[in-house]
Amino acid sequence: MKKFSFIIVSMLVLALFFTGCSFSGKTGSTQSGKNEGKKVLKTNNSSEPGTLHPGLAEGTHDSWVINHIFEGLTTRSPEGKTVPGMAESWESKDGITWIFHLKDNVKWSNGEPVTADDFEYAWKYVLNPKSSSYYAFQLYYLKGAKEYNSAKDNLKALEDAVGVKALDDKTLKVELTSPVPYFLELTSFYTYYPVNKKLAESNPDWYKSADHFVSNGPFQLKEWKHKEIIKLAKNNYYYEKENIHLDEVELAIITDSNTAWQMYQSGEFNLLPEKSLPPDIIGKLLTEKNPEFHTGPYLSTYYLDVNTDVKPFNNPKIRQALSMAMDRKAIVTNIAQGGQPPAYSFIPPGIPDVSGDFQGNTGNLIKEDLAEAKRLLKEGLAEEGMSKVPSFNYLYNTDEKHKAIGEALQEMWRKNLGIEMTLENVEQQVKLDRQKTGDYVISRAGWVGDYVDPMTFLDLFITGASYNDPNWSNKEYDTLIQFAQTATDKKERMNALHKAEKILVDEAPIIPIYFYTKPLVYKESITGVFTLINDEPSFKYADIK
Amino acid sequence: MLKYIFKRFLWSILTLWAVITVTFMIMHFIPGDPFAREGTMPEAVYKNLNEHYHLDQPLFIQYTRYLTSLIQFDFGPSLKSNTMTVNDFIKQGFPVSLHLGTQAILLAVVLGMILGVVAAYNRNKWQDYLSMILAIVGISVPSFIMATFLINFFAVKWGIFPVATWKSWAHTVLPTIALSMMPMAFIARLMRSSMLEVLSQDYMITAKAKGLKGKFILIHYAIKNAILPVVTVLGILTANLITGSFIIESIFGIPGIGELFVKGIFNRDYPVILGSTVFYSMILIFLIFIIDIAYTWLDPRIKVIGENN
Amino acid sequence: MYTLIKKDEPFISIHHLSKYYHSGKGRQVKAVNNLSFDIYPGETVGLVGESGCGKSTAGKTILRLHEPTRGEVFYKGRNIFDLSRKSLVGLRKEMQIIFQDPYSSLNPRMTVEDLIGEPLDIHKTHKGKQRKDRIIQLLELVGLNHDHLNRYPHEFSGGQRQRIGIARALALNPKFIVCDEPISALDVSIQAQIVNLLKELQEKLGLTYLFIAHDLSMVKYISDRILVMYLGHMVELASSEALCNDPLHPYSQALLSAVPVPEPHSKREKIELNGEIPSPIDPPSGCVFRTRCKHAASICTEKQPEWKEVKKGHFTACHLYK
Amino acid sequence: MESNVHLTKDLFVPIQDHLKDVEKINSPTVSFWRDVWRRLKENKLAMAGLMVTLLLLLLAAIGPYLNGYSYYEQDFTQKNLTPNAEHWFGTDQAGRDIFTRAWYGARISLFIGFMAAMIDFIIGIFYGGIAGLKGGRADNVMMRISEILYSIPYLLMVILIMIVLERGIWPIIIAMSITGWIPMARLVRGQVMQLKEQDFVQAANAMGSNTLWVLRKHLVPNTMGPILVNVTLTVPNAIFAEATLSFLGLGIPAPEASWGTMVSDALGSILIGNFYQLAIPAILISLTMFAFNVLGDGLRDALDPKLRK
Repeated sequence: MKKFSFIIVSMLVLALFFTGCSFSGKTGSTQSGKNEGKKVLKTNNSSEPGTLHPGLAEGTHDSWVINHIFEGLTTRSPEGKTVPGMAESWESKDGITWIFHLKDNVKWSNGEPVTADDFEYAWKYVLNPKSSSYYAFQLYYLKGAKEYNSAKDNLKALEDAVGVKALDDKTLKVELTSPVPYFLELTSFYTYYPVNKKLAESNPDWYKSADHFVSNGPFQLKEWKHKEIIKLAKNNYYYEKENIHLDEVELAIITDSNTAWQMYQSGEFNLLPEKSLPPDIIGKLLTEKNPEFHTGPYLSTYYLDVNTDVKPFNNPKIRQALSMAMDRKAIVTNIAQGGQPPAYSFIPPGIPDVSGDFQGNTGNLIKEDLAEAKRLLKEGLAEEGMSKVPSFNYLYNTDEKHKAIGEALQEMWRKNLGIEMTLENVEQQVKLDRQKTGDYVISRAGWVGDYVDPMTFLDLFITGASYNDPNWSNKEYDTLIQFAQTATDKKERMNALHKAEKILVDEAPIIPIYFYTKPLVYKESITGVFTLINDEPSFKYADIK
Repeated sequence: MLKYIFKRFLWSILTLWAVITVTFMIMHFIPGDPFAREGTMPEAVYKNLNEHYHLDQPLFIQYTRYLTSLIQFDFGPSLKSNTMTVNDFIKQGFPVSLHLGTQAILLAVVLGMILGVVAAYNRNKWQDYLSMILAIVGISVPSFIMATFLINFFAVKWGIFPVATWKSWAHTVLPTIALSMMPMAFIARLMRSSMLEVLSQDYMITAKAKGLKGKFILIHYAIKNAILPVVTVLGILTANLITGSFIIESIFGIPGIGELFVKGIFNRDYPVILGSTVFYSMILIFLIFIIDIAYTWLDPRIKVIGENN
Repeated sequence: MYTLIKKDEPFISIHHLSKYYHSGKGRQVKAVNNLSFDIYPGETVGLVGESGCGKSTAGKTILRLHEPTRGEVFYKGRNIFDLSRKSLVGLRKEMQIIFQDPYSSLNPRMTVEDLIGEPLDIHKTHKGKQRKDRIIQLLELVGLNHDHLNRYPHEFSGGQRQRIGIARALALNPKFIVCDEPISALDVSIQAQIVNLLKELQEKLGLTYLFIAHDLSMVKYISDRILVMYLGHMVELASSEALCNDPLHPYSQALLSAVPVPEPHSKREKIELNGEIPSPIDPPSGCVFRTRCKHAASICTEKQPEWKEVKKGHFTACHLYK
Repeated sequence: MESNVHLTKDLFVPIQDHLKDVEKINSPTVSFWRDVWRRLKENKLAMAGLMVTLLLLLLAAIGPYLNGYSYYEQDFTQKNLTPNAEHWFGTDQAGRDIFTRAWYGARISLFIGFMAAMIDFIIGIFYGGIAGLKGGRADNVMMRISEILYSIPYLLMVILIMIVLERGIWPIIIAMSITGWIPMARLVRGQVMQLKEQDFVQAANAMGSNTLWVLRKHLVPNTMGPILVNVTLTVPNAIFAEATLSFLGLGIPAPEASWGTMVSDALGSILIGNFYQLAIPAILISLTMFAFNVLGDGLRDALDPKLRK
């Protein structure tokens, strides 16, 4: 027994020893939004950012933070308009060559001025093949960018050939390969953010910790405890600092949305984005019209990919039948629960048309009609020489909501069309792999627009495109998209895009289910939070009363 | 003794090597590309990423590369993080998981043994039933339910402990309880059963007959002999607990290394998979070694010295 | 009744048998050292020595329950250590063992029927009713009866358990039995019963025994010859009578003096052995007994005494006898 | 005879009848299994466990047909109903009947639990038994192999198995068994190492038995106590392992139900107050565990002849 007590005692000593060193900082702050009179926004980033370097970032777990600490040539107003950011003004005659003039008073968080050089440096850094930046292709609109990014050698010459040049400290010249209607909006995207050249050249690891981090946005990085918390503080060198009311922002890293919600309830958070909200809670808050609950449109569609290489799904009638024989409203109200509009077309609302809203002008392209669905199924099967649809797999990446939607579709098609479908859930990486190689029949998919234009949705499905997982091909569609890519007349362009969307939805290589929304909760004491339709909520102008 | 340790050490190296090799092969065999993304992925970007992490090289070269850097205790970069290497992840996460795991195993061992001994000694009395019902509750409730339940009541409803995160000792209480329930129940039941075994053995009856006084001595002797099965499972239990639980750590928002493994696998983050595997193996091998030594210490019969009469 | 030397060929012949163990720290424990003697058919050889002297190891090694470090054991002209696994199984029928501790030598979870039936099952000699008859026959042979068939060992007294052990050893009609201190765990009155039973069986079944014990008191009544061991070494071998009446080796003398004497007028004085028995890991140089021997001289430190026949059929290893 | 003989000849006479009677045992003799059953019956708790087990098995067999709903049919107008006359256990988020799903899930969970326990049991006993018995080098090699297997990331192997063998119930069972047997093997090994020094094992050797015989007749029966306890714990472990895999999205394919998937599906329902959705599968799991544990304990005691009265 002595021996055993010895073990216990030594383990105890060990445990006490660890207790001393496993907590990495001071204890938590008080539960109200204000510490010592400071206005602190406390929220959850769900997962640890892979990086806070704007040129290397990808995905919202990086960009939500980056968007608040950096700013590009342009930025977007709470109304969604592209407005001057670091640049004061710009000019372009042909839409190919652009000249940007920087504001006089823009500074880095260390007080140094933001220069055109910083932009040139940052963009070329992204395009440097050695940086292995995933979002480098967002800069492919620049002249010589793709060539430089794909190069193996002769890098210096190719770098110099890239269409971005600092004419002087305050003037940046950008050359594109062709006119891009949404280029100005792109300059507000994080891959286009500047980087402090002097700092980056003297300290290549500047972005790896909060110690040397320098940024130019409304906030600056104050503390980064990996996998625990990211603390931002107001950047006093920001040109618009009088409109920034928050003193600090804390972004915790809590993966589990149930836990995050409970922390919100107990006052440890005062704002939570959709990712940190359990779906059941969203449904509950929405139905009880909770005043802390906010939601708005999101530039994103939930849809299904149908593999057009698999019989009988190569037949458009079969695909149409599937699309018609479901109850989108039931899915939205019972499963998605976030007040999402059912999608009877592909492009989500929120994109301006020549006049009005693009989706609003499109109207409903799909009519849910059981009798018609049955008729189409019968016809389609006859055309393919089959008597019934053979049992097939529905592929989805593991997630409670995707599973519930899969189960609902399975039931609807079984009841309505007598089709037997089994559900197969795989990890995200496996799903992507199998979609790429065409090893699936029907698979769930989703797409968030990169910019506010129908093109970000429609160019996915031109023949041979890398995300054209249905492997669908339509000449007329390709021609229309090609036309819209270079068309200068806005009306003709939008017309072509409307036509293309109709072809896509009629042919049904993809079956839209619903348009996403962006739910958000925050305490009633918070004001000034806004959410752009293709971005996470912004607390740039937020205030706490 | 030194020779024995040295031999075990060589064995451990061999074991580690085998684990690395098999893991490396399985890892590359299962489908899923670490750089696959939804949406556009131009050829050049894909190539740059692969080149940067040397994934374009033949597998064997990657393998030898990995082993060479491993010898220098370099677990390599993470494919998903530009800021932290695998070493950084372990360095930051392990003290946390170790702290939580040590607390949990201590609680489990102490409470489990007490419950087991009390139950065995008061066989078929209320103490027995009570401890076994506690133990059964412990194994009947999965840790994620237990965690949700604890948070719901102790944090949200009654506000006794904080909901989540890792900031002070009070923050460790709920996750420690949630984590220790299962091993506690396991140890309690194992202890009860081997205690009963021992108590019914002739020498215990003899001891009783000889009038060895009081429960204390009896239990003292019995525990000493009943503890072996518990010690046997302790190695693996401890290794599992101190290398972190994905579920507990993600529910309680604890920055340990539990999620490293799971996330690494789901992201196909090869260096993270290998790094966490190697790290876990090292811990496991070390603990099993300790347990084996404890074994000979606790039970001299296991030594192969001399004859038995 | 006692013949000193049988004219027959030796039944079992042990040549230079040694058994060393490795202790944890790379050292050796010489449990049995260079043991050589013969056992003749129908005789009982007593093997005597203090606890830890290697006698039990010797007995088990002779049966190849342990693999020897060195040496041979010839049975029917064949070295049993050369036997294949298969032929060894056959040999098991002829050579058996009775264990010291009747508590631990019987599987607590087997009934008497299964315990005694086990050797029959292993060798598949008897089946069904035949098996049961044989078991009952064996039970009766050792003084138990069929009422006991479905009992478990813990329901029996020590003596009864040892009877079960004996019945089990007899099941396959062995020729040779190593009795490994079969009585030392029993009460004195029961000891006599068991010794009696063993003698009876020997006569009835023509068995040969190697009878291991830690003192002479009981051994001398059952044994024809007695071999005394000390710290893994043979120190004396003689007929039971010769050894008891005229022990040559100082150690044998000490052992004999420890046997309680009922008669108050006995002249024999008790010889106390000084000190502890040395560790077999680090045995004394020369004569292993010298550290406790009152006759110890310088030669005893330097040279290991030879094994020699001092009188006819009376061997010893001691420098006192040239 | 000599004068110093203290044992007189009259001691060496055949055992006398009156002496035989002294040691006679009076309770009636019954066959082993009947005896086990008799002792089990006396243990009320164990019988309760047996009854519950049988009831669960019965309901798993007929439960899904009792109220006319299927486990997969959805009716969104009937979702999230608390238990009522129509839906005895209420309905889930998709309006499916929880009663039917619970018993359909019972089939799957119990099957997974039983199969996994059985596979672990068989492999564990053989592997651990042989390692413990052979000892030395064989033991060393076998234990190292098990360590290697234990160190290879479990999840990686699960994913590999799921990919090689289509989704379904068997890949889950295999995935669970692939390392599940190791703790059992280690336990058996530890016990065997203790037991093999016992004389009755040597006695069996002396009779000419082979390894398998010794294992089957002597070692396994004598390690049954801890092993049975371990088996009764393997069943819940397997049911939970399936739940954990469900938690990670690697459980049985939807819309099939297991208790594990039902629990993990309902985890969020606590937050919106639908406590019964979580409670029903959780209670069923706990009930199963309770039944198994008390039955396991009862069996252990009933099989132990030392406790025979």
